[in-house]
Amino acid sequence: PLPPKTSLSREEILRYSRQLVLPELGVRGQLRLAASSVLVVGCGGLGCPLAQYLAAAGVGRLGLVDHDVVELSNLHRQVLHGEGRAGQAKAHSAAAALGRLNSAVQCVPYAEALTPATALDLVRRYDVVADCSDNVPTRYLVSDACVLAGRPLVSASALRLEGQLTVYHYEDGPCYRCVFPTPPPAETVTNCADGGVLGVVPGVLGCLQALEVLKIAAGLGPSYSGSLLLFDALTGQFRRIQLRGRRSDCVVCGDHPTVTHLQDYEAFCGSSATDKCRSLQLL
Amino acid sequence: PLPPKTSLSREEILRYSRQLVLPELGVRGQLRLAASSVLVVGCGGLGCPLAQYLAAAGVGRLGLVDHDVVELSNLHRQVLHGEGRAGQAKAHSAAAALGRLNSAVQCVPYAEALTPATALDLVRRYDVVADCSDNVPTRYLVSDACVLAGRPLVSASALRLEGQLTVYHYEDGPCYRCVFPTPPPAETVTNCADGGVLGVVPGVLGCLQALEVLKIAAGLGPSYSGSLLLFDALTGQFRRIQLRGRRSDCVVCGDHPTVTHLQDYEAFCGSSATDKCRSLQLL
Amino acid sequence: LSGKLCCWVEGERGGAELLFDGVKKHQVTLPSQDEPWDVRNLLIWIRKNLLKERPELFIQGDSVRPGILVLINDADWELQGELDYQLQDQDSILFISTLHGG
Amino acid sequence: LSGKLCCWVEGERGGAELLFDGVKKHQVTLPSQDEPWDVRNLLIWIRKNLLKERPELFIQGDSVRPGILVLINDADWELQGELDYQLQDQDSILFISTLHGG
Ligand SMILES: [Zn+2]
Ligand SMILES: [Zn+2]
Repeated sequence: PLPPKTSLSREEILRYSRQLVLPELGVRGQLRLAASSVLVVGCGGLGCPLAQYLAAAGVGRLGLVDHDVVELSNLHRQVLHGEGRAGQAKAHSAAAALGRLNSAVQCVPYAEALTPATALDLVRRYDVVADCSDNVPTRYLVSDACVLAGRPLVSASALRLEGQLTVYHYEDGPCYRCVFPTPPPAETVTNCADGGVLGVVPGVLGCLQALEVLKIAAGLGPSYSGSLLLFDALTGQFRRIQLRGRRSDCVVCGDHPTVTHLQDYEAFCGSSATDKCRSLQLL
Repeated sequence: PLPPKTSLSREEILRYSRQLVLPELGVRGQLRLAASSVLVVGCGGLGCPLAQYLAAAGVGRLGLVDHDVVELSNLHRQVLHGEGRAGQAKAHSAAAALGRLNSAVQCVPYAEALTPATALDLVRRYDVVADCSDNVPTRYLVSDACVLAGRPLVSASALRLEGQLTVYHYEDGPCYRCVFPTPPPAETVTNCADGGVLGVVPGVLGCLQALEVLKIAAGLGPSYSGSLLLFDALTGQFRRIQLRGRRSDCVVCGDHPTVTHLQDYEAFCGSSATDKCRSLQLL
Repeated sequence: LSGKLCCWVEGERGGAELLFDGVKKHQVTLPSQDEPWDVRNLLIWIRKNLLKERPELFIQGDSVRPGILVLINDADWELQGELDYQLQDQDSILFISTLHGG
Repeated sequence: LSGKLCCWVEGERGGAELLFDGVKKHQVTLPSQDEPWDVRNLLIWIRKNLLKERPELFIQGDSVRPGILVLINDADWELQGELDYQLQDQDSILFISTLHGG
């Protein structure tokens, strides 16, 4: 976490004037944003628009985690990376693009996979975590690390023409394990490489995810703790559904947790966090 | 309009592979996108994310209209422009950024205001129009030009913590004048400079607007013709309301139109299309 | 004589809500009167009872000012007779001010 | 003996819908039976009547497979007794498969 910030410079007042004038945010909210740090797990289809709007809004520090390199087939949805970045680490490419947009934001690239050995330490260094990852083991890893470190987690996902968004472990809300105590059978999980995704669908979800992060960081509170937003891009329909609350018998956030250290999530899920060749199934 | 495209190169197949695999789009939809042209009216908070995702998706040609130059106070929401572009025309800055993302897209910057003298000619050169403007006279001008030229219009707006989206003049749907036959009193209109706007709100709306444009261009049809999407960023709520249909007595798209040429929209609305000093009011 | 009516009068946040004393959704009980309650009467009632200040930002003549959309149960009032629509118990009337910012 | 029940069984597009023969929303009439219809019985009925192929992508044991959320009238079934929830006429049961892509 960053030290508190007590005043805005003349340049900051000018730069953020259009949001400072909002009574819901104001100078107080802007100071909170500037003193806040966000860990972005995944600099792909969700992470690109999310990081873009967090940097634009003046969040103090952004940690950018991605072990992957930019490929041509990413560019239909991963809009921070340009053609000239092909072959570079996504974390570095994203940091460079964000620096052009707002040089005052500290961008810290981590060009490596998030692992059980590193995740807890990393999550502890940030105030809010955005799960923009693309696989099941990482989603359990990020959630467990957020519970153990006591950090709120804003989670989004997108596939084909659909997207989902929710907030985990915010105040008394559920964590990922409360809602999904058991991982799905590996053969039922479809990734974007196999199932495809229309690029603007993670665009919509990444922006909504950024909005939830900004509201948490500015002290306004999120809208989707304990509920799930479903988006169907073909019909343009949004639907909000009510999730369960925190489970007192949850193995990680419950009253008597048995998961007190990070585990081997690839073994737990029966699939790899980095392998691109997962099997294609209907759902 | 561009000539039809009949096949994809190996590089295009690789680049767009994640959306080609979608049965709703497929090679046929991608060929349609590549042969389509979109006029983006306004390269600000809505136009930036919209143009970004249209270019990423492989739309053939993007016309970028904006008479304004990049200012520091734009950057909290106008994410295509970087700090280094301050003072440059937004149309040129946007074209340069889009070229880095997808060099195959033809970006045509028009660093000038859309006027009654130029609008019809310009609109006729494109297949779909996106209204990303920020003032009432331009909204009437764009809509009338789309009706006279027979082009569908995807319209979005954002202010403070709210956004609206709809599609005008698509097949038998209403035009802007069907819904708003009389302009609002000038003193009731708030602009982003006065009312403020959280940057990610036009981000969400611009992405949804891009999605509607892509569905029209790919032949899937829009979701919001004749209906209006309302978004409240503070509560995260989306709401869809049913608009009227086309009015047979509409002065421009009705059965006996009296508006057959573009007019003086600043006089009609009693306000300026380019002046930043409009009066602040509650609504 | 027509009985009492309960309706919901709603202004969306940031817009008409501000005119309605900062409350987004008002539950409104309309008194009995000789003629049925229609939207024309409701606007007069709103002007008298809800609009705390600057009614000209909301009302123009006997209708709403241009730029405000009126939704009766989430559908455009133009589909339902506009000012002449006769209110039913539990109807929801939503006023939306159009945004123009980009 | 409990009477016939009408329910809506829905799989969201791209997910469970595909298992339900490509139809997003099924209106389902459940026959009279001795015991009340609960979600446990409904899953057996769905397996027999709606799942055209690969039921293992949907069912595991006597419940849905991990990764599928069950919503009864748009709220998590965990709030309502899960398998033991007794269906009411016109209930809507929605199956959502979680997405993991980014
Ligand atoms: Zn938990
Ligand atoms: Zn019309």
